Amino acid sequence: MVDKMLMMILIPLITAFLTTIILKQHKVVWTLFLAVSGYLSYTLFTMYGAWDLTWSIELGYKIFDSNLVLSLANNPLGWFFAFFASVTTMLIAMFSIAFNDDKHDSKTAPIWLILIFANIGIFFAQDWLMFFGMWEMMSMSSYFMIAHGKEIPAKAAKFYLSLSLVGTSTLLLGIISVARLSQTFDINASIDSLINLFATDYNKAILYIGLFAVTFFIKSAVFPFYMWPSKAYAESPDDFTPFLSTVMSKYGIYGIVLFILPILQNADIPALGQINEPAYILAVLGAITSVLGTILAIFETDMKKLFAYSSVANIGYIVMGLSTLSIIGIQGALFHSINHMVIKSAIFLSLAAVIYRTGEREMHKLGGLAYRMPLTFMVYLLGIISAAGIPPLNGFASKWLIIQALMSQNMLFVVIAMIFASTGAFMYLFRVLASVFLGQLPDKYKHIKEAPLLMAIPMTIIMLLMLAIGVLPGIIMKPVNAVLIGMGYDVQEASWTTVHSAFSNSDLNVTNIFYIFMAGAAIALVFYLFSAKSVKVTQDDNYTAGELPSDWGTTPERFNFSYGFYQPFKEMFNPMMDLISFDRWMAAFGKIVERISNGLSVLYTKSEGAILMLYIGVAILIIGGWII
Amino acid sequence: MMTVFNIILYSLFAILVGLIFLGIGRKVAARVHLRYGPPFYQSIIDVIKLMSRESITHNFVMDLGMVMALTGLIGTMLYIPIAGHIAFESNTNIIVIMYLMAIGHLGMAMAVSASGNPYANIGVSRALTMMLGYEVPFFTVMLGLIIYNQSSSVMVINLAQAGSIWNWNIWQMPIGFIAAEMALQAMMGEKPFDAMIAPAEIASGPMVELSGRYLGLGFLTKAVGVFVETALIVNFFFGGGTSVITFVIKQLEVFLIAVIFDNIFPRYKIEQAVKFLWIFPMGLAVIQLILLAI
Amino acid sequence: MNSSLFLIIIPLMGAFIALFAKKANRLMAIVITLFMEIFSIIIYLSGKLPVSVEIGGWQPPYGINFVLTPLSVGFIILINLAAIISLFIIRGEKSYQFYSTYLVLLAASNGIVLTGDIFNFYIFSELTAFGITALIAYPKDRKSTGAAIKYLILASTAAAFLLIGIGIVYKTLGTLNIADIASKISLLDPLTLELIIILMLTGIFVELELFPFNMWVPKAYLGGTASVNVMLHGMLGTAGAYTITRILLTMFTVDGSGLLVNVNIANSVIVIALLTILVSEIAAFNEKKIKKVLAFSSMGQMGLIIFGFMIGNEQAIVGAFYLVVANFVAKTILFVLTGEFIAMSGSGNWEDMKGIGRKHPVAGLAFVIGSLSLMGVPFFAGFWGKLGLIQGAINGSAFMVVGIVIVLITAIIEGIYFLKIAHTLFLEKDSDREYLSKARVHSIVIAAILALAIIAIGVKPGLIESNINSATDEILNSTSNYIDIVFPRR
Amino acid sequence: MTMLNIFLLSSTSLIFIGLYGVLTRKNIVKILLSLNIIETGINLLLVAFGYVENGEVPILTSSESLKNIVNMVDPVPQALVLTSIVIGLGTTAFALGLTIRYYKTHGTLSIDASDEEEVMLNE
Repeated sequence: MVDKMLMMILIPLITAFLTTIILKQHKVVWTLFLAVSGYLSYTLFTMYGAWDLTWSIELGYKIFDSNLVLSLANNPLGWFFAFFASVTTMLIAMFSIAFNDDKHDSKTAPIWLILIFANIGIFFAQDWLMFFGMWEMMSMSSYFMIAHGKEIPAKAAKFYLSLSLVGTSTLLLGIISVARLSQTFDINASIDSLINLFATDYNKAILYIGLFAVTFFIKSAVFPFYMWPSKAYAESPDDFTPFLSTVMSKYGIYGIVLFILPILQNADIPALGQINEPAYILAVLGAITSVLGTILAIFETDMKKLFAYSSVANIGYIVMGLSTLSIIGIQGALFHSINHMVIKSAIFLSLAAVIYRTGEREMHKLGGLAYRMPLTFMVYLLGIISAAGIPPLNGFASKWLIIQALMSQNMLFVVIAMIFASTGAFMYLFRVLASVFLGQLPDKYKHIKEAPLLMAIPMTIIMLLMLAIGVLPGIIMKPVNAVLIGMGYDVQEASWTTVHSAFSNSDLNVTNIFYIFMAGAAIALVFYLFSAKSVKVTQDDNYTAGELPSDWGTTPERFNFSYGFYQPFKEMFNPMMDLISFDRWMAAFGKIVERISNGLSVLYTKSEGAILMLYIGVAILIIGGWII
Repeated sequence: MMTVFNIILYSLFAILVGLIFLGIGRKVAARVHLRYGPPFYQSIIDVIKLMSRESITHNFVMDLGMVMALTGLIGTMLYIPIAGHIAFESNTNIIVIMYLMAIGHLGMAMAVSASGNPYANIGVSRALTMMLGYEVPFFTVMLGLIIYNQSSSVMVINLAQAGSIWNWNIWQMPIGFIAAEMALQAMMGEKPFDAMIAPAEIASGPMVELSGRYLGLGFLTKAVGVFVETALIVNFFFGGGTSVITFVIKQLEVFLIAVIFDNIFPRYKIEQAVKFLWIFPMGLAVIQLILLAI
Repeated sequence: MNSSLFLIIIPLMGAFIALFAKKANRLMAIVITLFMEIFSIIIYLSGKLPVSVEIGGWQPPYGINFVLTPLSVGFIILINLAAIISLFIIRGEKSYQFYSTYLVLLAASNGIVLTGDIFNFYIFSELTAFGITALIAYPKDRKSTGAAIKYLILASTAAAFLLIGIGIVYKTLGTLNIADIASKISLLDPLTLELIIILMLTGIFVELELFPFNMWVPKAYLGGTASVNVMLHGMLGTAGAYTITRILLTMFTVDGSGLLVNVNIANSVIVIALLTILVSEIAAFNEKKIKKVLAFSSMGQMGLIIFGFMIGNEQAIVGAFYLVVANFVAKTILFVLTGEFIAMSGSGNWEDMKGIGRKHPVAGLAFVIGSLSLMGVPFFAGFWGKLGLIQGAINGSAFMVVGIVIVLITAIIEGIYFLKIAHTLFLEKDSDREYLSKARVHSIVIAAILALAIIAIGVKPGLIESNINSATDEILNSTSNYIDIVFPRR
Repeated sequence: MTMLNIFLLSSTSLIFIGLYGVLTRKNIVKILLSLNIIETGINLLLVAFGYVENGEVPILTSSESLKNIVNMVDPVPQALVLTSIVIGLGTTAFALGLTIRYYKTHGTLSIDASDEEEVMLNE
């Protein structure tokens, strides 16, 4: 019997090469892609509980006086992320078949498959070298994925790439430092040795953790690396953006849960409040991330950029949840990770459907699409209700858990940040709803059709999924708790309907909320149905204070409020945002490097300097031999 | 079966009380203006009238949104204990209440936005900005309560104030109460925080395209909203109530304070309002929180 | 093993014959190089290594000798491989001068590696300088002539330094044999030693492309044709890497430690290596001419290799050897493909190479693989070098850790510009640009084979591990592995 | 001052004159001349290294001459110098050939001439 683990990483890889050959047959290629992701989902499903499944290869490279072994192992945490990532990928893949038609084909299936290969590798890596290798593969392939052979996306991808490379460099440094400590690349051993290091050399241990943290923060876009998603998400292929937002933003989270969390929990670190100092830093970073993500999302006019920042904000929630170091918080964070996968795939897929039909990303140029694409609208609506954390949909329970955990750890100001962010979420979520789906339908979109069937199917599935998880949080909470039990935490098996918190008398029956909501809906419907009928009028038939748009020198089409939706808000925050724009700093830094680069290049073209430089070199050697 | 009956009863009660509050509010406002004012049941008559008139709709989203708005607020109301009674067995979690309330706002916003009228959109944009302004201080105050009682259940907070009048949280945390009152003013959309409605400026904002049944549903939503918001304050700071009557009277008291302030203040611009909310109520709430944490 | 002389004699004879072989000269060059490659592989596998070949029957230190060790023959194999590749990708050169000069260059670069005598080393390195200068100047245009003459002046000046150093060595130690010098080096007084090291390092650093001795490099790469670039990088660069191991790590080291006898000089060499990495990668960052980008990257890789060798512990040297191999293969791919791309697009700017990767996906993919290997991405050959280097450095002093940080920072810059270029290949072609020609199949095949080699080594570094371990062992224990070979009777 | 010291002094000064010339001259022919001066200096230096005051010719004609072996001039540097002269000649000839080409392509003998186009392309 062929090794399951090996097959899981080989099949995407082989398919990647296969698809390269038949790249022009886009239907076949993307169907193959769907098949692979379906296969992975199925295999992962069967792998649940088989925690002794491993695969390893000896490389014949000696390190620490023993042969280097790369190994993959099935583990609860990795399985958890990998499984839900695969399911999400499968749904996106179904969407991709329809999306990548003659006009929209991005020809990226092979790279995406490599990305999936790296995805499995990251989640199941048993040693740091495997982890690092897969991490690099992921970074590089996602660069090509985002750039996808177009010029403007390539610029955005360059920004992403530079940050990725910073991340991989620090990760490598961290891995080698920690591996030197534990004399092995094994992840669990390195956790133990870092915990021991905290007892002897606190600062060094923090430095090592910091090296890892920078990498994870970059990949998950935690402050101060919150800028890249808005560029990368916006410019990547529209059907890839959901993957980027749902799956790829979780790598950093996975890394934190896998590596940083056990250390912070078990190491002997002086406490600060109910948690410890590094955890507090984590919490504050999470809080800043979500607040900044929210504010920047409110500023945005491009809908993909807006949701990129929304993803950033959500990552902030997850990080806050993790930083509590409590079981409730970790539950909430893991739960929210999955919820975020579902929600963002719903939102980005519906946006992709809109872009597929209209080819437009700027929100104020759209409008009224709900009347032409009702299903897409419903998917988006349920998506934002979830994203805003409104019951009875799925985003609520996880947010609730995180808030409860933060409150029970007395992290009050972090809670306030979280509340700010999730209230701010209404603003930007509604903004897209109002500008894209509601309001006046422009004339050129009068004849737009609903998204094709193959797109509608995955969107509907995701919609139902959101509802199902919202009503029965146990669908996710049961695996979450199984994972936590597998990781050695002391938790009970989750119930289907109820989520627990640390406070007294605050076990929340989520299913009941759904019932109550339905009851409320019934009562409201009664009022609605027993009132007099209404007549339908055209969309231009509006109250205009007795004047026509032409009276103001405008056209009916522009009789719409959607550009500069939150102008007053923007004016309030603009000065502050300008000040802390990491984007600008990085651009300035890039400019400096470019200038130095040009200067050096000129130095190399000037020939009269050659001999002089030779003498300078001799001088360096002489001075060096003398002084250093 | 009992639960279903309870739910219907509570909903109708809330709607009725809310509508009467609105009527009393109008009456009081008139008296402040030195007018006679309509009868206190005028709002009920208005709703019946509106419901029975023909109305115009732009598309299905309007219907969906208005129903969603009322749904959300009724759902919220069912989570709030009224004088220690609740419609069904729940732990009356504050966060659930806050988030459920949001669905009402979302539905309302969606409905009016679907009308395609720019005034409505401007109103919604202002309302959502304002929401960010008041939710944060309001929640900060609640956070203090939660930390104080080590529970996020309204019921628990309510019960903790039982007994003497001096157990009320208004005495325990007066600074927080003032902050909550200011936030409440904005939450109910009363002056000086009514930039989102601003009849003279943006033609009543969100309501501009509503007529007939939609405006009726809007009225009901508003009524339930008033009920919910005042009930929250009463539960948090006035020790709930021993009976439904005292509870409603306390609610009325809270409501009337808001109405009187509404009538003696001019209107803030939206950014001024948000700044105000983030400086004064927020500052007070934070001070309260720090005091509690120490 | 006297037959090892063929490695030098045959190409030299060929160089003369090429003057008369009219049309067959390319074929002859290929045959000779192929023969030499096969011959060196046979020597490598024969099991008779290591051995010292005394020429003319004179025993060292009086006579001249060749030293054939796994290390040197390994480098010979690489050099001849590069030579073959450079011959295959020649575009249009038919004249005898080219092939004649090429064969001299081949003989000289083999000689650099084989010789056990420091003065012969000087002669061979002068010869390579002539050879490569002539080849750079071969296109006869403004660019190449300027590059050639500048390189020649710089190389001659540097050679003067080398020669003075050799003279002082002879004056003080009375010998010119590398093994003999190595065994006596610690007898010298520190000041003389320092003087000798500085003079000789100046001589060899020019060919090693180290900053600030490397002002000639971008011009030379820009001036030369693609095949000359491969020679410059694959033959001269590889011979240069060998020079480090032999001159720095055998002649000037305390045996068994892998460290230079003079610690101060060792540190300043590390500083120079790091400066090279930093300067070259930053210079490449905003460079538009692809050949110059590759030239800068060559310099950077050379700095990296020297940094690895100078760290001096086992892991770092293993890493450095992996880097030598990986850099050799990856850069060869890039130079081969770059030659094709420039011919196709008719422009030296990488921004004009849009769409080539779409037209020739295999070539594009090979370019990407080469770039990834140079960046040190795992599962590509270059990673094992980088890993060993970092691991070795982190076990070293704080100074080395600073070096590692610099290396990692420059790896970021390198990654950005390489992938930027690699992605440009996959952009859509500008509609107003036409390709001047098609890429030649054999070039792409060569690139593809080398790319497969990169992946093979990357996934299974054990493939060349034993070779690299023996080479490392040879450096770390030079007494038993080198000096005792030359002087078995001592 | 011994003869050796004179040799050493003059050879070093020749080398430094040459190094200075290579650094400062712009004309290629002058640079090549400077290189030749360096070479001459080095050759002198090498010969000086093998120099023995009042030394004898290092030729062993008979067993008689073995007695004088201590007093013999070291022959190896002279062999080195011969080689070095040949190489120097080759370098000079080759470089002069290139210089002619340089003059043809650039129209000048100034070493700076070939830079403008590259600098311009780099902006």
